[in-house]
This record gives sequence, structure tokens and C-alpha cells, in this order.
Amino acid sequence: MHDLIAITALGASEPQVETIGGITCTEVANLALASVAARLGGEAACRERLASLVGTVPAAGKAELTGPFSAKWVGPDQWMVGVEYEVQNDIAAHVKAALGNTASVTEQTDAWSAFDLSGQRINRVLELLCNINLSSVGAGSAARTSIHHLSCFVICRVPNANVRILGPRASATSLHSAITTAMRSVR
Amino acid sequence: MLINHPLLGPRDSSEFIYLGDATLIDRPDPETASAQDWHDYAYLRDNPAGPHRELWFHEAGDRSWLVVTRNTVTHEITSVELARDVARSQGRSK
Amino acid sequence: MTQVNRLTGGQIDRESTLSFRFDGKNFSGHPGDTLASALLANGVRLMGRSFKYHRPRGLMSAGSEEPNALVELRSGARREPNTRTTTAELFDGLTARSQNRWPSLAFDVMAINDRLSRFLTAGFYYKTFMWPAAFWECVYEPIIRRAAGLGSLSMQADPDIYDKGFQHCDLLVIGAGPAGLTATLTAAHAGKQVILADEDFRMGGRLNSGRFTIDDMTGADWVTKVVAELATLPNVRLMPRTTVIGAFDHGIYGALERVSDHIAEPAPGKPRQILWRITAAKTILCAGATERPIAFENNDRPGIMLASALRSYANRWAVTPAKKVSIFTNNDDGHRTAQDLHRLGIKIAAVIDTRPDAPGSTDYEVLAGAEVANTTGRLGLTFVEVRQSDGSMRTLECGALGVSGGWNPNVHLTCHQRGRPLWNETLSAFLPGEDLPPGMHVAGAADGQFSTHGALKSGQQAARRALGLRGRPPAVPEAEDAPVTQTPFWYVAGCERAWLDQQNDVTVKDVKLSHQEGFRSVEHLKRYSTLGMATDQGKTSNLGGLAIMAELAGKPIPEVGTTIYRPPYTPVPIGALAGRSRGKNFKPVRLTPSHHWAKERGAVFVEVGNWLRAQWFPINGETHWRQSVDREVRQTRASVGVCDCTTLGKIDVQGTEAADFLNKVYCNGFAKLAVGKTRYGLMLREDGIAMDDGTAARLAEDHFVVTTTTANAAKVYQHLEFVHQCLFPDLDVQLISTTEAWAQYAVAGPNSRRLLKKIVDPAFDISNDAFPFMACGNITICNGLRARLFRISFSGELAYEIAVPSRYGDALMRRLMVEGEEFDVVPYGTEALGVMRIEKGHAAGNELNGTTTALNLGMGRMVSKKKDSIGSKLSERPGLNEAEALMAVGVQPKNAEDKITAGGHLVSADGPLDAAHDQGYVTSAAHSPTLGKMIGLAFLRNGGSRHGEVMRLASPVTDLTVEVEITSAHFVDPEGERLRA
Amino acid sequence: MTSRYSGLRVIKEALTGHKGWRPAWREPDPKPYYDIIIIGGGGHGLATAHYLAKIYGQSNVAVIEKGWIGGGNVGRNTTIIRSNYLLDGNEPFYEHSLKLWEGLEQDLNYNAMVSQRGIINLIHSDSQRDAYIRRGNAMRLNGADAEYLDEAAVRKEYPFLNFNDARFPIKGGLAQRRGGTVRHDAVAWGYARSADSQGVDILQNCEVTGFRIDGGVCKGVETSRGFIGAGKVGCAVAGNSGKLMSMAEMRLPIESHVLQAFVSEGLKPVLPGVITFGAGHFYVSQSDKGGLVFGGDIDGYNSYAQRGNLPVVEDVCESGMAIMPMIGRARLLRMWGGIMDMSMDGSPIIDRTHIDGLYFNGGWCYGGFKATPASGFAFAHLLALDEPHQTAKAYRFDRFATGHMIDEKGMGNQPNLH
Repeated sequence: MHDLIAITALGASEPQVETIGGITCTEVANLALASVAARLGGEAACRERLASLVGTVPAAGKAELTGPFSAKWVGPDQWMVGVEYEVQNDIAAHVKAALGNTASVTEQTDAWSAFDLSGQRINRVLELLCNINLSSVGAGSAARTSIHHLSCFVICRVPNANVRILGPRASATSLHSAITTAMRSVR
Repeated sequence: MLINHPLLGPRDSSEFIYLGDATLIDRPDPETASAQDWHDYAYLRDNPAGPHRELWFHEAGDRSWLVVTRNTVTHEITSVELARDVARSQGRSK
Repeated sequence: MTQVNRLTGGQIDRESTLSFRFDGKNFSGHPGDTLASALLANGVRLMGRSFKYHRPRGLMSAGSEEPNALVELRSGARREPNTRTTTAELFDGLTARSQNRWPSLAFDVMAINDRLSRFLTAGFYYKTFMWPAAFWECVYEPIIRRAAGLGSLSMQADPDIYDKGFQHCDLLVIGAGPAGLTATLTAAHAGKQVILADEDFRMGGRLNSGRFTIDDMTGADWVTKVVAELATLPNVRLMPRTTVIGAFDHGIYGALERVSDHIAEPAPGKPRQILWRITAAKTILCAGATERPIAFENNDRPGIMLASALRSYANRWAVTPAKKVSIFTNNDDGHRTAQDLHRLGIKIAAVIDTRPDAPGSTDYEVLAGAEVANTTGRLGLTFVEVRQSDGSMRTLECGALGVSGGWNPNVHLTCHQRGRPLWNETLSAFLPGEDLPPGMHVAGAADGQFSTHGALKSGQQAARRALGLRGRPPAVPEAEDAPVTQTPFWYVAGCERAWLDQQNDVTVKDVKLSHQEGFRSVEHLKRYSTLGMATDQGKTSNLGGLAIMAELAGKPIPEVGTTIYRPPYTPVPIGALAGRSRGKNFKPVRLTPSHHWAKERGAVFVEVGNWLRAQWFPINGETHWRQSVDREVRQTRASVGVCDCTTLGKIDVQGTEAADFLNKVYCNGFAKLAVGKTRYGLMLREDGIAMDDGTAARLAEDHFVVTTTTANAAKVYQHLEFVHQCLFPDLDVQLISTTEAWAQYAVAGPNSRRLLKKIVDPAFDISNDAFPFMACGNITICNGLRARLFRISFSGELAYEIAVPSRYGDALMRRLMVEGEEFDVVPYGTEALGVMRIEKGHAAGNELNGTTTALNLGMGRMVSKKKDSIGSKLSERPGLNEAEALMAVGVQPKNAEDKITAGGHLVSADGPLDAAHDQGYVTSAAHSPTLGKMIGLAFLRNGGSRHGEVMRLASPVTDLTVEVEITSAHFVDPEGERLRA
Repeated sequence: MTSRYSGLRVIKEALTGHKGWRPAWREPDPKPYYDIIIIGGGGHGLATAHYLAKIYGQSNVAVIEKGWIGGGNVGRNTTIIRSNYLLDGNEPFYEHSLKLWEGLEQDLNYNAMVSQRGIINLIHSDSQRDAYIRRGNAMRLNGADAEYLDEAAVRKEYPFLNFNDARFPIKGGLAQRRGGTVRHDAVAWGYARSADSQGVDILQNCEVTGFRIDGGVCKGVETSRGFIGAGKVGCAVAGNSGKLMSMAEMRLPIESHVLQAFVSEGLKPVLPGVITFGAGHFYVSQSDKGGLVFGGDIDGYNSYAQRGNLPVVEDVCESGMAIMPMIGRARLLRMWGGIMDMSMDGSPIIDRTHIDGLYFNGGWCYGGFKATPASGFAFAHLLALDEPHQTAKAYRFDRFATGHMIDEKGMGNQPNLH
């Protein structure tokens, strides 16, 4: 086992947690990600194998969050598969093995930073951050949209109570400050 | 503006990047096209005052290229299609 | 000072008292007051000066249409110029200052302009100030400019923060008057998501200003009841203090919520205002109506205001500008005002009604068929001169005059998508036209429903129509339903200095002059006379001017035109439109994986797009950046250096036809690239101009990793998706951007291999034979960490780029520094990187400037003729292939001490320094520690065959002209032996 | 014919009740035939008419306008004049324009308030500095004025800019002192009055409905006021070029886009001249009435709607606040949109068409206002002598076919990027 020490997207050894006015923003550092893009002609086969890995294959704008392996739709015949880093730190190889030549698989673990937003009526924060029709957002919806000029995913676990926001890792600091300033202004 | 994404529903136009006239799909055949064809493809536009088929890229979204039919006088959008499907339907392949 | 003009009643909280200052004087008011009502209460009528003539001015209105009573609100960095006293809520400690006067509001020397008014007519400045020509710049204009503007900026950064947000709803109701409230109730009871927005801090609209009754309660009480009910409904969002500023495409509305303007300053972390972008499936506009004035001689004195404003101040705020007032009206509503004032014990000198058949009154005198001929009172109204029906003159003493010329529906938002309002003869007013913004309905006074009952009813009907509700509607509450007709009476015959646009000082005379000089269309009238161009956006002045122009032109009003209204409905602070994106937060920052380490090392950072990159790493004793950069270059070329190049775009290209795809997007060939090999690639735009360059590494038959320049990463990805989705949809290729997933470092220099060997796991042989120049592959390092190794070189040295998952980038950099100590390893920044690539003659952003071809870059032969690729055809155009075409060359100073400036032009050795002798330009320049002098890369006409020629490098803007020698662009190791070593 | 304007005249009229002022231009009925018809009563069309009469002795000329003159882009722009161009195809032309601006009042006997308060392009990165130095040098080599300012010099002249917490620090600027602003409406009126006084007919509310073309020769135009014959027809309707030329079955290397512009409430003077932000989309000046006049990038989609949307408004204000945080409490008063002829290389076209007697002037992108005098001059030259004016030789239709694009920004054949 190598002896290099990882740092989080916010640049610390431990994930950052901040609670303001009953709403908590938690940096998520233990998320392994790989993107899956079906090969031309392999779409059906890819869906089949993906289903066996994650449960149901999420439709456009949706996420599958039940099993150890989660998946969200990212584009036509494209998904992002996630799992806890401790469970599988070489997720790309694992997923590729599962899907074989039905899909192209790309390591995405460190392309993203993730923040969990939880608490009372977090929609007050979200409506200051992104243009999503929150009244129509249910558990398992996964929207990709802009937050503070950054292309992000907003994945809903419990409406108005618990969402996960994924943004570009290199801009984690900017994304985090956008989220926490919004938390302050609705406090 | 709102663009009614065929897969994701209405999304704000600020998530998209605009390219131009959808005729950019009709790239001339390198085997047969004349210099004039290439010039017309790259440089001449109908630029209509009315319905206009145009290419938008969902940059902050699902990275799909869309063919949007939008009225350039009223901005009304009457149809949105995946550019890939349009390209195939116009005989583009590989 | 006591509140001498405070009456009984009103919707103010007399329990608590607020103190405030205006022009240094202390006053007091109550919660519920606006600055305007509080000043009136304290007997203040004079509140401002007009723009051009500096005429003394007081309140004209009680709302956002106010043209006159504008002040600088607050002080210090929070100073807000041109703030309407009529919408500014009173808070304790408020300070305000009058504007556009010197030395004082009561005595303003610039009022001399009023005396000179006959010279300062509409457009006078277009006709003079021309002689002598030079005088415009140095004499006339400075004088005009000094007079410009009303309020002044603090010139300090706005200390407050602004938020932006998004909302979505089934129905947006704009305006919380009688119509807006019934519309909201109707939609709310139907279970729809409703937003009710009102610009006022108290909902109810004119129900707060009149003595209307609804069912068995007063209008104000009814409002309180309805608002209380709505507040309990989960599907209703009440937004007072929120102005809907514009109707944009596809049901998107801009709305400005004033979160903290009613308190001294925002709570910590809280915004001053929020700009909402509301996406509404349907909208009902219930913006009400604005009373219109009548133009008569000297109709602009403090104390002369709209009759409805007098009524609002009396009923809602329990104040009056004077104990004795007159009313000048052409309609019944003026009488309603008189009755309300009379009830409150205000003496009505007379109601002057232009109609011969005016209704009489037992409470006060009504002068039927009369009109106001003139007024007097320098700083405030004292007398009104009335021409009675029999022609006799009569003088009335009064401190205020309420003017009522009828009502104009507030159709502004119906025009925001270039809809045109329609002229309605019975109301002699513009009503909403046919071409409303999609999804918009109009109700209440905004739709010409001037009676209270009519408004209540139309609100309910509009909501049912908009939402397609079925079934029997609940009964509409009982309320007055008097039929309303309006006969136009725009101005008193014969008046000249009768103000239409009070802020910009546009009078009836000016409109006549505009007509006389041919500026007769409404667009010409506006532009020539400045009618309606003031901060009130002509809400009270446009129609009057239009009507007079129509009369002069002998045309009906609609033929002269309608001024179409544009957003915003009322002016919006620029800070609110910017929101949080200002200062350091203007754009998000992108940090490289080694950022925190570099910061510890004391690196100097530079913005590269949104990235922050280490520019150089100063060490003790270095006082000038050149010292650091030269050291970094020397040490790298002598031993080994490490540079974070994570910012280069990385795109994962996979699929069975990935190679065919790359063959189409790169002008050079990729089909035959072997697995485990990397190749330099040049990408052209379809127009044949170079778009970007980079490398493509083939990790497997069906897997490439493509790199782009830092600047073009996003653009290239977009381009590749276009080529794939739109041009070759049936190629089996998948594209994913992975730029940030990998920390990628260049390890360069003769000792780079020896350094890497210390961390690359032994299972991987990276010897020159096993891993030659341009090799690539997946490896592991430090005992098992997944990594990628590419043997590519930007510096010209033996060099590698090594990539690990970003989270380990920090650790890897630290490890390389430790393991590299024995080789005296040096971290280098973007400057040293730039110096070395210039020494090596590699093109970068400055060369790939969007106008250069492969030929210009000296890569003409790379454009494969054997295959079709994007841009190959149009790159063959003659103009891009002339003998005189620009070619990349190197430049060196003849005299080694001389400077080379990027941006300097290459001018032939002799002849004048002018465009005719301009032969090319220097794109990049640097001091080369390797050569001990400055060098540069340049584009020169036919440069390929001009090596050795001596030219002049001319840079007039940096006062530089030096002799330079044209050389090859490859200054260091032209044969490329080092990188293959 | 209109009588001269002067300070004395203003005083005399003031003392006699302004009875003597006459309409600034006549409202004649169309004649059946004109030697030259200019389509488009905007700045360029009216300027063309003025120079045709004044320089080339052509007075049997009509300018036909579908609405009211000066109602298009000359009446809705940010009033900036400058000649800070990089490429040889452009710089001499815009410098010629600036020289004509400098003599405009005297030439027209109309005060358009040409105000040379200077323009500065701010620099925020090294490569941007290199590019601006190259441009400044090109300007100087072409005989224009240009000055490179380092950070200290910019700080001294513009202390109110954001030097404290800028995301993209200001590292210098390229200044052109002779740049500035002009009272835009007055330009149209001044040219109109002058052309009219030299016999040119200005026909308002006269919309072109078609061209009469037989045998590849243009004989005149069909209009809402009937057919009008002409020896030559010049089109100067930038923004609507696509619409107009399609009546002659022409496709153009042009897209129509919307550019929004903004003005704030009137403020006491704070800005010395024109300032252009280099790390975002924002440029600003202050009018003689005190309003901050500013703008940014085009909305970016084809449009003839003369109105834009919020994202660009926000983008412009974000950039404004990024360099001028003191304007946060100034209020945006009006916003409007103009239709731009966005060409394929960002540069204009002044050329013959393949149809005899039909000439074209357009493709001005959003640089049309500053070009008004030179454009009119060059178009008049082309119409009168049938050969391009010295300064406009490069503005040919066929430059895209031959590969001689004039691409200042290096954005290639994508109009919304220019």
C-alpha cells in the first residue's frame, strides 16, 4: 500500500462541516465516481449490466440511490456511478469489469467535490443558488445546473431537507463559499 | 429564455451555449464539394426574421447539442430536438 | 420641530416615534411613514430642485412615479442618490440630503437658469457652442457637465451585499390592490402555487389610500383580513417590498425585493436586496393606474401635486401639505379627494372643475367650467389664479393644490416584449393591447377597471381565465361600482411655461418648438426635448406631451405614436443586478492540486482564466522576479524541475472508433498511432485557422487521452462534442472531460528520469529504451498508487508528465521535492515554463491567436492531404497560402543588451516607421538565461526564408526601437537531442 | 433650405419668441426617379447622402426610411467613438472616421457634442498586455494616437477602479486620448439637416417592399409609397441587412443579433472618459446629462426583436461591479436592444453586389456608430465613382472566399463571438 496522504477538495486532511441557522453543509470526501457511456450499439446491453450493478438504471434527470453503488443520469446513454471510496477506491476498473465492452468507463473520483446540505427548509438556500423548480423536485431527482457560474449536480435525497451538491473539484472553495454565504443570508 | 430540453424539460437558456444556424450540420461532402460549397457552408446564412433552426449546446447540463426552432422576431420556441437525431435523419453517419 | 401637519387616523404607529434628519435639520415621524409623508407632517413642502432650471420642487405623487422629491438617502458609503422620498420607508436615524442645489435648497444660485429659460429651450445646445471649435472641449462642455446629474455617488465601494435567487410558480400576481388580492385568493383556493408581489411595503394598493368600503368593512380592514388569510396558505408566497421590474422571454420575470432598505443597515450576512428571477406559467398584471396631471402655467410649485396623492397622504399617512387646499379636476375622482380631505377637517378653498356640468357640493365651493390660469409662491404655493366660466379671474389662497386629469392604466409590463397598448376613447387612455407577453393577463385599473367592484371582479375573472378554472365562482365582495368616464383635458389653453416633465423641465412650450422644428414623431419628441427621459421614466409626463403633439399635428393620439415601455419598471440598483459576483467572487477560482503546497513555498500566483497558477517561487535573497525565474530555468535545464500543469485540458476519448474520430478533428494523422505512444496534434477550426494544439496519448486500442491548452479546454470539448453529435453521429466514440480528476506534473531536465525512478514502482521500466520519447502508459508509484506517465516535453529537456488522482497531487509534489533533493530539484512556475517554451520555439496562446494557420505556425506540412479533417479544405484558400504569408521566426537583439517587446512590430531595416513598412510582429518575448539575452517569437512575412536578416523592432507605445536579427524559432537544442536522451 | 445655427441666432430667436425656427428637414413627396437612392435613414445612410452632396456633387439623391430617421442603431447605442483597431484592413478606416468626427460640428453646422474625453482598454493579464501593445503599435504606425499605461498610471487617472480586491487585477491599459463620445441622436439629425439643405430628399415612413431588378440590373425600389426609380441603390440598413437583401435573393455572411445597452439615473460627473473592462463584458462612459451609459456583450442568439434578456443584463452589471464597486447604489434606469449585423469576421462590408446598380453597406457588428462618418464617406465614394474608397478597400464580399478575413478578435466564422 502506498504512503501518500490524500487531501480533501477544500485542501484539508479532514472534511469540513459547517452549521448555520439550522442548516448543515458537510464536505463529502469518501465518494468514488466513474462515468459510464454506452458504446454505440451497446446501449441495451450496457443498461442491463448497469442495472445489475446499481439496481435500476436512472432515467433522464434522475438518480438511483438505494444500493451501495449509486448512479445518476448525466446524458443520453451516460451515467455516473458512485460508491464509498473505502468500499472501492478503483471504481473505474470495477465498473469496467462489470460492463465490459458495452460501455466506456472513465475515472471521475477526483474530478468532483461534493457537499451534503441538510436541515430545515434547505430550499431557501437552494433557491438562492440554482435555477431549479424546487416544488417539482422529489427524492431521487438529479439536476445538472449552474451554481455561481459552475456546472454542478444537485441530487435530492429528501425534498427540502437533504440534498447533495457536486461541483468541479478545483473550484470546491468557491462552491463551498457560495453555499455557506447563501446559508448565512437565509439564517 | 427557456429551452424545453427533449429529455430534461424546460431549462434556462443561460445553461446553454449558442452556436448558430443548424445548417452547420450539413457539412459538405469532402469528396465532391466545390470551394464555393465550402464557402457557402461556412460563411453564408439565411438569417431569417421568423422561424430559425439553430444549434445550442447544453454546456452546464447534459452536454447535448440541440436543434432549437425559435422565432427570431418573437423568440417563441416551437420545437427542440437532439442534434444527434437530426443529424442522423439528415443522413449523417460517420 | 413638531408634526404640525399631522391629522388624525392613518395607518401609522403613533405609539413609537422615529427621528430623522433632512438637510441637517431634525424631524420626527412614525413607523408606517415614508420620508415624504414624514416631511409633509413636519410642514416641509420644498424637497428638491429640477434638473435644468433648478426650480423649487415638492412632492408630486405618493408613489414610485415621483419626479421631483428625490434625495440622497443615507450617508457615507451607503449614500443613495436620486432616491424617491415617496417610496423610502422611514426608519429611526434616517438621514437625507437634497440634491442639485448650491449652496442650499432654499437658495440655489443655479436657479439663474430659470431666468435664462427663454434661451435654454429644447435642443438649444445643438445650435450653438460651436465657435470657436476648440471651445467645446475646454469651455462649453465642462460647464454643461458640471451642471449634469442630480444626486452624486459616494465614490466608495457599496458596503452592502446583494443576493439573487430563482422562483417558480403557476401564477405570478403583480400588484396587491383589490384586483391582485382577489386574483391571488382565487388561485390560492384552487391549490395553485401563487406568488403575490407588490412594490409597496403595505399591501392593498389604493384601498389604503381611499375611504372605499368593501362588504361591511373599510377597504384597509378588508385588505388586512385577506392578507392574513393568504399568509396562512402554504401554496402562497407574499412578497411585499418587491417590484417586478421586467417581463422577459418565456414567462421569466425579474423582481427586486428590498429586504433591508427599511432599516438603517442590513443585519450581518443579510442582503440589502434580492434580485429574483421568477419563472411563471401564468401572470396577472394588477399594477393599477397612475393619476395624470393637467398642464397649466407654473404648475410645478411645491404644494401642487396629484389629487390622489393628497388623498393618500391624508387617508393613509394622516398628513396634509397645508391646512387649506384647492382641487383642480376634470373628473369626479377629484371631488372624491375633496370630500375625503373635507372630512378630515382640511379647508377646501374650492374645487375647480373644467366641466361646466360639474357636480356641486354643500361642503365647499365648486367652480364649474373653471380652470387654473396661474399660481404664485416662490418656494411653495401661496395663491392660485382661477379663470372662471364667465372669464373673470379669481385668486384663491391655499398652500396646496390637488390636480386630477384622470387616470392612466399602468400598462408598462404589457409592453416589455414590444407589445403596443391600444387607445381607448371612452377612457381617453392607453389600455393593454392584444399582443401581451405570452401567459400574461391584466386585471383591475391596469385594465381600465377603475371602480373598486370592477377591480375585485376582474381580478377573480382573470385568475379563472388564466388558470382555466371551472365551476361557479364565489361572490365578489360588495363595493362602489360607479361608472367612470374620462374626457381629455391635457392643458389649460394659452399656457407656455406649463410643465409636462417636471424633472427634466420640459414644458408645453418645448413641445410646441419640437413640433415647429419637425421633431413630431414621439421618438423624435422624446429625444429632442428629453420628455420622459428622467428618473420617473415619464410615468406622469409622456401622455401629456403626446396629446399636445397630436393636437399640434392635427392627428389622433395613437397616430403620433405610443412610447413603448422597456424594463425596468422602476430603476434598479446596479449592485442588485450583479449580486454576489463582485470583487474576489466575480468569477469562481480554480485551484491546482499543488496550490496549498505552493502557497506554503511562498509562490507568487497569477490568474490564468479562472485558474490560479504559481508564477514563480521566490527564495531568500531574491529581490526581483527575474532572479527567481532565471534560477528556475537554469536549474531545470541543468538538473530537474517540477511544474504543475494540471490546468491543461484533459479529455478522455474512448470507443472502437476513437482513432477515426481523432483523425477527423486533428489536421495530422492519428489512425496509425501505436498503443503506448503519444503524438502532438494540431486542431483547426472549420475555417482552416488553428484552434488549439496538444497531445493525444493512446492508452489502449479504444482509449485516448487528449490534452488541450489551458485557455481552450472548454471550447475544444464543446467542439469535439459538436463534431461527434452533429457531424459524425454514428462514430463509436465517447468523450468525457477529466481535467480535474488528475493532478499532472511536468518533471523536466536531464535528471528527470533519475528522479522518477525513485518513485515509480520497479515493475515499470522507464529506461530510454523501454519508455522512449513520446511513450505513455499506466503505472503505479510509491508502492501502488495508480498513475499515468507521459514522456512529452514542453521545455525541450528530457521530460515527463506524471498524473495521479488529484487528492494525491499535494502529497506527490511534496514527495518529488524530498526525493529530488539529491538532484537539487526546483519547482518552477508559469514564467519559467514560458521562458523554456520560447527558448524551444513552441507555440502557445500568443501564437495560436485565432488568426494563424498551420502554415503561419511553420506546421503547414502537418495538414494531411491524404484524409479529410475539420478545416483542411478551407485552409487551402489562396489568401491563407500567399508567398508573403506570415511565418513563425525567432528574433534576437543585434545588441545583446537590447530589449525585445512582445507586441512590437517588425519593420524593414530602413524607411520610415509606418504601416507601409510593417512586416510582422513579435508574439512572445522573454529573457533567456540560457542564451543570456532577450529572445522572442514572431510572425514575419515570408519569414521562413529570411533567417539572418536584420530588421527594426518598433514599439512606439513603449518607446522602443531596436535592431533585431531574424533567426529560427528554435533557440535551444534545435535537433531535439535532449528530449530523446 | 435651412438657415444657419449660431449662438447669436439662438439669442435673437429667444428674444423674439422662437418664431423663426423652421423644420430641421423637409418632408417632401417622393420623386419618380433619383440618381441615387439610399435605403436606410440611419446614421450611415444620412451620412452617405451628406457626403454624396457635399463631396461628390450628387444632389438628386433620396434617403428612404421605413420609420422615422435616426430610429435605429444611431438612436440606440453607447455613443463611443475611437479608432483603436489592430488590423491594416480596419485601422486607416476608423482613423479616417475619427478625423471626420473631429470636424463634424463645423462640417454640419450642428453641435453633435463630439467629446474627446479619451478611452482606455484595461489590461488584466500578460498576454492581454502583449496583444494591446501590438494593437497600440499598429495604431501608431497607422498615424493614430495610442498610449500604453502601466498600473501606476491607470491608478493615478482612475483611482475609483477596483485596485483592492479585484478578481482579475488591473495591470495597465491602452489609452486613446482622441477617443470619446458623441450625442448620438444629433448625428442623425445633423447629417439629415445638412443633406436636406443640399437638396437631398429624406422620405420618412417609406418602407422598401422590393427591388425592381431586370436583366441583372437594379432599376429602383418598390416602396410603401410606390415605385421609385433610381440609377443606383445603396443599402445601409445594418441590423436588417439580411431581411432587406433577401428581397434581392442574396444570402449574406451576416447574422442579426441583439445588443443591449443601459443607462443609469443622472449622476454628478464621476467618469473622465470611456472605460473598457478587459476581464469581462463591460464598457462605460458618462453622458453630458450625467447618466452612466454602459453595455457589454451581445445576447448571443439570432434576433430581430430589439430586446434582450436578463442573463446578459446581469453579466454586464457583474462586470461593472467587478471594476467599479462604487456604482452599486446607482440605479439602472433604462435598457434597450439594438439589432446588430454580426458579420463572419467581425468586420463590415462596403461593396458592390453581383447585381448592377445595387450596392451594400453593412456588417457593422456593434462598431457601427463610431464608423458613421467614414462609412458614409466611403459609401458615397463607391456610389459616386464606382470604386472603393482608399480606406475601405478591404471591406469586400469576396474576402471570405479568397481567405482575406479581417478578424480582429480571431474568433473565426462564428458571428456571435465577434
